[in-house]
Amino acid sequence: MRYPAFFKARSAMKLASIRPITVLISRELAIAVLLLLGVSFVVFLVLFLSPGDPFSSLLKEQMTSAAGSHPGESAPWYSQYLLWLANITRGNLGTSIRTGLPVLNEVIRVGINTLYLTLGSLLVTLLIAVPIAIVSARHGLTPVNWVLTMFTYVASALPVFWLAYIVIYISMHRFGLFPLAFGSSTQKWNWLHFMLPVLVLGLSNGTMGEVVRHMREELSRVFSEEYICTARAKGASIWKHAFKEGFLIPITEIIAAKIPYILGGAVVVEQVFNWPGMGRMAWQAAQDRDYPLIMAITLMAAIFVRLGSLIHRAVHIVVNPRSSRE
Amino acid sequence: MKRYTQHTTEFSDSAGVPFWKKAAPVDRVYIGYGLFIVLLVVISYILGATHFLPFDPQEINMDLLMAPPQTEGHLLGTDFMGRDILSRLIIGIQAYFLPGLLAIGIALVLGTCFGVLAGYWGGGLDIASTFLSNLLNSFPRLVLILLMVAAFKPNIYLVMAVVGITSIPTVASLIKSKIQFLKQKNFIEAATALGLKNAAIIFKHILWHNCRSVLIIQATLGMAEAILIETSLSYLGFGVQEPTPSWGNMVQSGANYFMQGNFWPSTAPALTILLTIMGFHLLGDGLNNILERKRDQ
Amino acid sequence: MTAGPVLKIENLRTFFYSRSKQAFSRAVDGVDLALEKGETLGIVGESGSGKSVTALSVMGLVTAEPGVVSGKIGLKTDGIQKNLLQNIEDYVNMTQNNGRIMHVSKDNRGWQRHVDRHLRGVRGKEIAMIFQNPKASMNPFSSVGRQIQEAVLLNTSIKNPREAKERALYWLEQVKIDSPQLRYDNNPFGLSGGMCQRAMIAMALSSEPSVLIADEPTTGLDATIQSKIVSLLAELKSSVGVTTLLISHDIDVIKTLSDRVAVMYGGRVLEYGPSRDILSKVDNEKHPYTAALLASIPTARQIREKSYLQAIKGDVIDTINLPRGCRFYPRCRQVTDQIREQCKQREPDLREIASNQSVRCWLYFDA
Amino acid sequence: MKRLASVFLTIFFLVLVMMLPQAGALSKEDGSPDGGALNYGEYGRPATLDPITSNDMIALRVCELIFNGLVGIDEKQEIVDDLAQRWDISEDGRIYTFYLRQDVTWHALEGQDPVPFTADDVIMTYNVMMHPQTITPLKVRYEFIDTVTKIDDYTVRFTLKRPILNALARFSFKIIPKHGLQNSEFITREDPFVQHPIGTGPYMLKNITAEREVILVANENYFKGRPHVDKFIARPFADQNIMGQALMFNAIDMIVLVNHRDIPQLQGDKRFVLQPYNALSYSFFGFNMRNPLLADKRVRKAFTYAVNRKEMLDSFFQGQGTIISGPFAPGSWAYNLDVAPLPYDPGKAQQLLTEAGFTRGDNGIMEKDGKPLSLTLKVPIAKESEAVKRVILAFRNYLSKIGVEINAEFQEWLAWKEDIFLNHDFDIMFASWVFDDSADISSLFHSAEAGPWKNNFGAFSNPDVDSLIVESKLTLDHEKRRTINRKLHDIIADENPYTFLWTLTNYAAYNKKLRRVAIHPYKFFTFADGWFIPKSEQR
Repeated sequence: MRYPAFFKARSAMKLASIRPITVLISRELAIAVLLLLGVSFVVFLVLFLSPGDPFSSLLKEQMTSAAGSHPGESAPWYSQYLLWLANITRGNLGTSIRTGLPVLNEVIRVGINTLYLTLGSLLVTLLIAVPIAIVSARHGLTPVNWVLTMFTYVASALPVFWLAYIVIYISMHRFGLFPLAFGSSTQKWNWLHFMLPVLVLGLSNGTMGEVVRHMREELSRVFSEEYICTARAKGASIWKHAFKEGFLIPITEIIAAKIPYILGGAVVVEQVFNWPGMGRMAWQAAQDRDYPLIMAITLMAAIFVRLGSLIHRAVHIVVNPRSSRE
Repeated sequence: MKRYTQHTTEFSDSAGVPFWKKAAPVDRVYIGYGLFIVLLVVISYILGATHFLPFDPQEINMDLLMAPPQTEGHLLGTDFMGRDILSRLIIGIQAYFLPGLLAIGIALVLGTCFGVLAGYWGGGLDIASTFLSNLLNSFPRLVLILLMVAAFKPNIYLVMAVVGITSIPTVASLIKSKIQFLKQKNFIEAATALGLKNAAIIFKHILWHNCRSVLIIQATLGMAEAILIETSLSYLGFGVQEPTPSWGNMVQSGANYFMQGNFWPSTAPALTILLTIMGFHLLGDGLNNILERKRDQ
Repeated sequence: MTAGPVLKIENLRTFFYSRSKQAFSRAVDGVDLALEKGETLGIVGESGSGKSVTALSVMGLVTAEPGVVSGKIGLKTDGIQKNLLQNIEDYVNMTQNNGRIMHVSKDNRGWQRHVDRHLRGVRGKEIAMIFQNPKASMNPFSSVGRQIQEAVLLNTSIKNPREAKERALYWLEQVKIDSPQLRYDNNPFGLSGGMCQRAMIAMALSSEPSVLIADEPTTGLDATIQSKIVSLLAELKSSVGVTTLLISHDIDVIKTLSDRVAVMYGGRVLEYGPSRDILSKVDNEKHPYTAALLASIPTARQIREKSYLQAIKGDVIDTINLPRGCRFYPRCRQVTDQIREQCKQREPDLREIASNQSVRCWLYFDA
Repeated sequence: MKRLASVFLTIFFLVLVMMLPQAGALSKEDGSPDGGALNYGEYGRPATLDPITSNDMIALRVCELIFNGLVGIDEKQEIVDDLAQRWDISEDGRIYTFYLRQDVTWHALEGQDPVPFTADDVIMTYNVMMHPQTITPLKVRYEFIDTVTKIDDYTVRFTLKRPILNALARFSFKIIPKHGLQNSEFITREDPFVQHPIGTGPYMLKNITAEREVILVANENYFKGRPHVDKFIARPFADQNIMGQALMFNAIDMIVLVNHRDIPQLQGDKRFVLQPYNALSYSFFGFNMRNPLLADKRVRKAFTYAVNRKEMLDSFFQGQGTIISGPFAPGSWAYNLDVAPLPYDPGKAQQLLTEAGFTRGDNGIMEKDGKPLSLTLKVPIAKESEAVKRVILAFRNYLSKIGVEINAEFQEWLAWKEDIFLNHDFDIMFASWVFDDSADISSLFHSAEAGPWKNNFGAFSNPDVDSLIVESKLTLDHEKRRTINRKLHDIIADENPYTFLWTLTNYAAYNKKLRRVAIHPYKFFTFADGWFIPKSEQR
């Protein structure tokens, strides 16, 4: 009598509490797709407005077959864009002007390398910044963590390539190690080869000071929330209670917000450390005006950024049921 | 070890304490340092503009290439063309001044517009401006700059315009949250009830009285941003070009000799960058603490 | 078991430092209270009189600097007997001048660490607390049921999660939440304020504490819900019979629920005694402040006749710039010329004027 | 500078005039040990690896290892047989018949039998190269060929449109396999062959790693005998400073082009050999004679007088180079040693400007009819190459001393190319040319070559030069050409369409473990099959 009702109601509740989350996440996905569309449009626009008409060469075959006319002249911009977009969705990003290789494969290949670098250095940034933030949120600015905080400020104000040079110089002359991550097929693999670029970018991507500040503010705000007081009053661990709002959400927020900066820093670090990633390719492509390649790289970078913020939104939605009401 | 915090009672009337006295000592140090840096920047600008420099920054001395500091009156030595590093450092700030202002201007003006549209009117405008902000946020700044360099010609003003545009979302979201906060406090309803016009509310009461400090802080951070971006671009070859000195291209050209143990030509400008950016960041931080967060406890 | 109060607060001082004014605010300045087993002690007073800070000081929850600076809080229950402010002197350095505290320094971090260690086994287990603003006091990121379950697991002998859940459901039922199974999985934002407060009460009671501190349990709720919570508390008082320190600025709530009452003003207890005597009879044998408080409650007749409310004139005392004499003197309307000088110059002690009833006023005794 | 050279290299091939410092007959039965690997660093990565579509130096070097031509070149710069065993040249010099080697096979793909090399491959290579759909800088070079016919499987006949001097050397173009291409008519960069070339050479491509390292392994069946070093690995670097350090740190064994600023450091290091070779290219400042101010010969000459080339060469390049006075390789038959480079003489420069009607303006800048001598100098951005920056800055400095204002404008490479070659929007430009192997300067200074995307960007026009160029092209007599070229050199030095600077001595640096290294100036690896590493030093 009681239990059937209980179960029925419970399953109804479960449904009600789960459905909004899936709905919300799929909505976020839809927004991400829309944003990527927007990104592609901006990229298109930039190149469309650039002198030299890069699109006519890109869309030559499609245009002639579709419009049956001379490319680039009669086709209005929107049909050019739609054609280009249709090609992209079919996975056809064209071939690199410079190497003749299909752009998609190339960009995915280097994109993965850049992803390693980005995620690695994000981890480094967080591993350094978060403990400092936690300590200073909990105990206020003591001399020790003031020095540490200043250190993060210094790190984020350093020109990244200069730091990279210093690190290479030191690692060579002090530790007898040549820190090139890749391009070492004849050398024995050494994790330090991988670590140094990651470390340099992690330290000096210009975001560390801000990460410390953001984490510290969020944590101290959450620590002063009333529910933390309740948790203390009932003898529970305040870390456990502060974890979601004071730690999980800000961290995913930082990850989402800082990926663009780190990708930017990666352009420089990849040059110095000979890391075969997207940034290095972007630089080369910018020099060669390899339009298909630089478009693809920009799109790929945007995908990384959107993925980061998708993770953030998903965590936010899953952790914080309130947002389903918003 | 115990660390005692000192608190002294004061039985006097405490109403008229100026805001800098309310600031924590740390914040005062930050702001003091930041203002010192800003002062140095201004002084350098004036020195550069009036050509009151130890040496002519463009004067080439082929007999004195890469001289160490203190050689023949060159306090910081000379660079790869035998030019005086100190003079070039002093005049180097000019490379950032106008382009940086352009970036800051774009970011603040457009960011404020976006923020006001989203926060004040909300609804569809909010959705649209949030979308645009997210869109701009999707581009890694340096990659976007490389795209622009590929599409157009590399030019510091173009680059700084991109920097400004990509900073719009930050400013917009700050302004928006500020306005939403004011809305929560029924500030805007009250003002409307008083019969104030929208323009007056937005410009006078929201932007001037409540968002001023946010914008000032963003401006200081924007300058730091401009310097760092230019430095990275200089390394990639797309920064300010010779013979105009910029700190970025000075570090870059100096760094060519770094591996041979000739540290000074890159260290001097790199430290200048470091100290300046620290100054701007700390100034922003200190102002933020005083004006925004800790109004009072 | 030894007789005596379960909770005895002696000479509790809790200060705050205002950086902008560069001075102390003496939120609690020498409070003595005793809570007997089984009774409900009400603390009443205007906002800013130091009621809540007293409660937070007991729990060691004052985080602002310098916080608790002196005193003794004795807790004597079946399981535990200790001074909650043990060794406070080690952490505080006070210089006094003519009995006035001029300068305080405190190793607040050390003290906090000490308190957290010292009060393990007290917080939640022996003393549970209900806060005002129930919605903000529940963790918004966790379901109501799980928060209660956590309290059960932490503070009772039940270590089995399933049993703990059963117990949590039991308590949800006890506080009259309908369909507790449904509510169990709800997050605080999904509940109304009243519902939240019930859940808070359930959470506090589920730890089976010796002492319950209810800090403004009805503030921030709608009037109808207030009365429901009050009647729930009254019911629980008779059925569960937990020793309660009830804090409220609402005299009606105190009157309904408490056995004894302490009236606080400016960080001091001004009157202390059985609530029946102090809050119900209207006669002169009270502190002028209590009288004024009582007078400010609209009676049925006043409401009917739409006459003006009798608010207490003046502002609540600024605990930074304390007067030398009686703290209520600037607002007092019962000062006679005879004692005026005394009121101005010296602060009266809290003295017993009847059985169990103490008052801090020159009206009732001489210097 | 090197980059620029790499691009123009494909337009002008070289005269091989420099004697290489190391020589010695090689035979594969020389008893040198096999084994070991050679890692060499390159600044940048090759775009493609086939000999037809590639246009960068890096790819050219790799192609030298993978492919062979009909004829080759030995260390004495003499033409030797390669894929062709011998050849006949008809009396009138128009018909070249090549008799191919019959023991040559293409690099075998895994699990496949090696395909023999035949005349069809040669004919296809030529046809592909000349196909309109094929984009290759080689095309112009082979327009002198009229037809190619297959006599039999191992005999090919080329008929020339007209006899030209030194034609045999041009048959050194690399042959690609018929079975390798996706489309046997033409080749584009989208053909998989450009990334996975198959050749006949001493090394075959093993793979290109994810890091874009090109790994080449010894061809066991190489028709000249297996090369000694097992593996060649080309490593791309994106930062020259780091590349230099990589060598010092033994992360790589060889740098084909050492940055001049690293030379002092390497010179003192006993572990390495610094091997000089002539760059076979020259740097210059080119003037745009469309600008009326620069149309005056005296102004151009004044600029050359004003520049202290010796000082620049000594300060910026450690004196490693030769100052030149004309567009021919110094020491070659075409170079006129009687024409000495103009000396550094600011006084003379000043005087020439005055003669040309300039007077000093108020702000110290020379002016004529109120027009100040303020010129735009356009330079391509070369990341990290502060040598270019130095030359530009020094140039500005020298000219400012005679009252000429130079506004240096550094431009991104492609934008620069557009401005110089298409829009002609510049006053002075800085670049370098590779010497042409038959000392042909027609495309540089003939007045007909002044159009868009043509190489006479400065619109230099001189009837004498025009006629001399034509005359030189038509003659087959070497001595006569020599006289003509000496005359040309003289006129051009006098007309001064460029301020000729210098031809540099480049350095390769390699680890001492590598023995018997002979280096070809720009193809570099031509003799790499003879290099070896002693057993004890193989890793």
